[in-house]
Amino acid sequence: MKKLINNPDDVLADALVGLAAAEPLLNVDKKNRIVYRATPKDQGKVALISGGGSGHEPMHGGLVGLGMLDAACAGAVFTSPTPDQMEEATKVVDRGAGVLHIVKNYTGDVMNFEMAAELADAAGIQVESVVTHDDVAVEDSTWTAGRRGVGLTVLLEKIVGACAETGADLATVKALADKVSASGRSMGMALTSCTVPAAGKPTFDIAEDEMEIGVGIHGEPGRHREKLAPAHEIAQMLVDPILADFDFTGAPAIVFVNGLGGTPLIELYLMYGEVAALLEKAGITIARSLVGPYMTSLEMAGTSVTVLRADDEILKFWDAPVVTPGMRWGA
Amino acid sequence: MKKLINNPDDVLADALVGLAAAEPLLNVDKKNRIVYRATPKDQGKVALISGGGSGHEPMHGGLVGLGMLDAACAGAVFTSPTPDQMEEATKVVDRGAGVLHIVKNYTGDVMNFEMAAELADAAGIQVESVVTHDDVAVEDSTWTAGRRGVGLTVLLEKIVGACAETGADLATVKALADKVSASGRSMGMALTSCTVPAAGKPTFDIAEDEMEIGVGIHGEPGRHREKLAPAHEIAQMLVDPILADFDFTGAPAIVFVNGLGGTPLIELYLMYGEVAALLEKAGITIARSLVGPYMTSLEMAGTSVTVLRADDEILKFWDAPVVTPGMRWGA
Amino acid sequence: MAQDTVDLAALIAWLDSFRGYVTENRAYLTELDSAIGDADHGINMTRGMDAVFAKIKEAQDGGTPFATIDDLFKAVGMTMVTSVGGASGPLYGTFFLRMGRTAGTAETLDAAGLGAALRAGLDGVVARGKAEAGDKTMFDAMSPALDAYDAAVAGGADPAAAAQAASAAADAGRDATTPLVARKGRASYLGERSAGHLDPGATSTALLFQALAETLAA
Amino acid sequence: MAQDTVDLAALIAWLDSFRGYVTENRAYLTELDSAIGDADHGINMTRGMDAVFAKIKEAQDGGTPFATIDDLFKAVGMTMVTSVGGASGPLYGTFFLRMGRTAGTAETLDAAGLGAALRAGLDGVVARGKAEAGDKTMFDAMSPALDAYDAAVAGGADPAAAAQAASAAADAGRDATTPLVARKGRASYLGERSAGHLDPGATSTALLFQALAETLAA
Ligand SMILES: Nc1ncnc2c1ncn2[C@@H]1O[C@H](COP(=O)(O)OP(=O)(O)O)[C@@H](O)[C@H]1O
Ligand SMILES: Nc1ncnc2c1ncn2[C@@H]1O[C@H](COP(=O)(O)OP(=O)(O)O)[C@@H](O)[C@H]1O
Ligand SMILES: [Mg+2]
Ligand SMILES: [Mg+2]
Ligand SMILES: [Mg+2]
Ligand SMILES: [Mg+2]
Repeated sequence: MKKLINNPDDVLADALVGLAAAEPLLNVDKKNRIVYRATPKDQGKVALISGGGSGHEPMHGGLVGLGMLDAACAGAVFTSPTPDQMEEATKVVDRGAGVLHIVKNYTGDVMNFEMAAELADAAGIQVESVVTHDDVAVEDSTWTAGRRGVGLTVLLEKIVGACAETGADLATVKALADKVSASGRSMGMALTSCTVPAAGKPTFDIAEDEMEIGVGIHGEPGRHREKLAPAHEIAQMLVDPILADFDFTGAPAIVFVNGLGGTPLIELYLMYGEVAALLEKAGITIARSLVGPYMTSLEMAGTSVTVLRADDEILKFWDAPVVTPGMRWGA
Repeated sequence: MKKLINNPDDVLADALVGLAAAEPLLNVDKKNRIVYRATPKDQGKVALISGGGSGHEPMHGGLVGLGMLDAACAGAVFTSPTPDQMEEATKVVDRGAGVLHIVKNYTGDVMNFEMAAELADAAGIQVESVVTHDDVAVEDSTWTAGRRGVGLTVLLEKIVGACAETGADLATVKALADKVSASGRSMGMALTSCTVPAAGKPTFDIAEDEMEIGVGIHGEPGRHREKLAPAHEIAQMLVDPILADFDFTGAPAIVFVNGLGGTPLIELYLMYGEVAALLEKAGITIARSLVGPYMTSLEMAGTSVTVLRADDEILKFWDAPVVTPGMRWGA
Repeated sequence: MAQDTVDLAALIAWLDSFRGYVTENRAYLTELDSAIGDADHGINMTRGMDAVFAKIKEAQDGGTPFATIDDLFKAVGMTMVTSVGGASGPLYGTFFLRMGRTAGTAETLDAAGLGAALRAGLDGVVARGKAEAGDKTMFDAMSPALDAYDAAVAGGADPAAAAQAASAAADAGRDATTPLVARKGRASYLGERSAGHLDPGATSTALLFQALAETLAA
Repeated sequence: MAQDTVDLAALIAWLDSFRGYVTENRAYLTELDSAIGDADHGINMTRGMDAVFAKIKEAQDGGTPFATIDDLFKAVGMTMVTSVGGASGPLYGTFFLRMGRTAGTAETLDAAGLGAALRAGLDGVVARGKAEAGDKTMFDAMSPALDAYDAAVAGGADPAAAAQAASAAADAGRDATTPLVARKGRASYLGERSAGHLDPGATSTALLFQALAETLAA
């Protein structure tokens, strides 16, 4: 295992020390493993918290700041944080207007956030939740745990964060979150596995001429394994199931090409070119785009594509100022 | 070779297509492989151009924009661009106040930029150059090609770009560039090699328990190979030669922990924590920090540390607004 | 020698044995989770059981040992919930919390009492995770284990013998997860590819019952 | 059959042969550059010589073939400069540009004239790159090649024989780069670790003279 780490069990603790030292915009509660804004938002505004396993940086800790999250709870690598962390974060960020929990649809995350919401509720804090479930690689059925929450989560945190910054009430914020969650789809692929530090070896083996199609963000294998293909074919394999699942025509789209951690920006821009060409061919108008490693899976090489059907409200909040270590514009 | 590419010889052309599509802040001259600001700066201001081989993204194309570069010339992967590109960029960005060429000290880059400066000079454009050479891994001697230009280049482009934005004249801009170039030092290391797309296989072989200390940004082997070590020891191996080479005490420092492309942010933050602790122990006051993959070496896993001795002028320009795809704040 | 009732010391011994098993099988459980999950189940369970034992030691050394079974399992459950995260944290946490709530202020449990507590734990797992038989989860080891336990007790077995039956059934239930296509948890994302692999959570649950059987037999 | 003078057609044949050699050795030159550089020398040289031949073909097919040696080498040199980049682009580019400038409006060169042009090329390489003997660069193949060429001409050799001598000396110069510690170019960053490897640029330069010797001997 080749990583820039000390003891594999201390990765998260050590990384939080570095994050705290490097980012004056953030306050880090190292004991509870919670990242807060250094300057809390005004009283009377809805607060947003998210959280999840570590290994996805900059999500979520690096997305805390003006116009985005108020706090992020960090779990062990690829392991949901615990209800006590989320409860603590909820209490600290509440400015009297309630708190939105942004949860990715994984059994662990959902159960832990549910317990946290019960605890916060008992403490008299109004909590609403939105669960992202945008991964079209996963079949959706009432018999299963449903689809994973992946890239759309980043877009949702940006857009809904901007809305909360305006002073909108919890019902409005929650409604926008539900709209965004319903209007986006994602699909990912991997060229390599990643290694969970405490596990010490790659989660799966894969040959030099193979790739995994339909992966999530936890180093898990995908839906099927294919022979390595050129970027334009890979783009097709990602875009096709997204377009088959939801109608993106007739509205502006926000397109997000995400890097999984080990893929450099030059390849992500190349992939964006391929994806944009396919979407345009399908009659979709790209209004905004985002390219980069925003939601990683440790050092996994690969990419995911997210398409969000936008409208004027969504675009307005997308363009609104955001000041976080990982995403920053307009202010 | 596992990459998200089409034909290995088309990587740069394809990536420029994607960059042009993804970044409304940029204009891309695909034929000449030059990236410009979509909105040129005002007449009468000094312009900055840089350039170099591709494979280092976001540097330099992603660092074009308000407060930073006016144009970037892209060469083939790890190969300096050619004088005609630089000449064309120089002509296009000149706003009548002259152009500063920011060159990293590699034989190819230096020779090509020299030829370009001669051509621009013949066309009546005032050109000054600054050559970064901050890599302490390389011995400095009049008998050799000198030190490589590495991480400091990113800091210099930011700081000097902000100065040029104020309308300072070419001599002032050049003097600041020289001051920054003289006041920073860097050292890098790699866990893995990278693969030049057209070469098709890793530049060097390295065992699972080895690392290269003293690497540059072109996938070249480093100064020596060591057994893999914990992050705090690696930090020491990078910080020690930097501190041995230059006195950083008694002034505020800007500290930059760079990712080489294949190393995820969680490890970079962890490394920043280790580096910051060592610098503080050495009596150095960290005034500003930058953590992330800003100057990559394709998908190489590894990191580099840059320390810049700052002063009020440098900090003021560091904090000034910058609006580029790769670096953005204050506006 | 087997007893008719199970006391606090025996329950702590059970947990200690379980901790030993998950520690021993840390890499194995993680490896199972690599195939169809995210390669952390052994890490999660070890972190949790280590925290549980730190908590138990703190109580014992601090001079405030657990007075009742509820006290013990409330601490165990809360520690699992607050130290594990992921899916197994809330699930095992709820399992122990419900066991405690059902046992209440008792200081010992007879065979039926232990069975009731364990079944309340299983119900808690179902309430949290909504798993059904054949979803390829810990339920598939836990539910047959409880059925076997209850059947043994109905036939007059003492706690040790019932636990022995439960352990055998848990093992069988665990093994039966191999051909299943997962419908809950992370493995469900793999679809058909989840078939052909043991479920990690069912495997740790089988260790839980093995620990119980061995502890009570001792 | 060897000739006393070298005309434009022969010079183009030389360049064509060189192109063939770098194409054939693309992977080999890149591999040499992997060991002590950045793994692109074969890629760079192939890109350059392909562009050179596109340019030559364009001139020939466009009905404006090169009238003088200067015309030819100016086009070749400029194409190398504008298509290669890196260190080898300006160096080989300058080499050809200086050859052209020295040959001037001539349409053929005798042995001494070719030697003067080649030496001007070498001087251009030195002016650009400041390499000295033993720095482990293309200079270490080029300089002995030119010395051998001049010595052969002084001894009465025709162009083919002189080129033959130059090629042998370039090969020897190339081989002699192996033990050297690089002091110029990218390999210098490796310090002592650069020893024990052939220099890629010296290797492509040896191919340049091999192409010349074979072309003139034909
Ligand atoms: N809804 C559920 N109900 C019961 N057990 C579940 C459920 N989801 C997952 N599990 C169990 O949890 C195990 C995985 O635990 P673990 O790897 O620690 O958590 P995570 O999946 O969050 O990484 C699975 O093997 C399965 O037995
Ligand atoms: N200063 C110099 N003078 C002469 N030749 C040089 C000099 N620097 C480098 N070279 C030659 O250039 C070769 C490398 O060329 P190439 O790999 O194409 O460019 P780059 O080093 O920019 O990647 C070296 O092997 C060496 O022979
Ligand atoms: Mg997990
Ligand atoms: Mg090169
Ligand atoms: Mg798991
Ligand atoms: Mg090279």
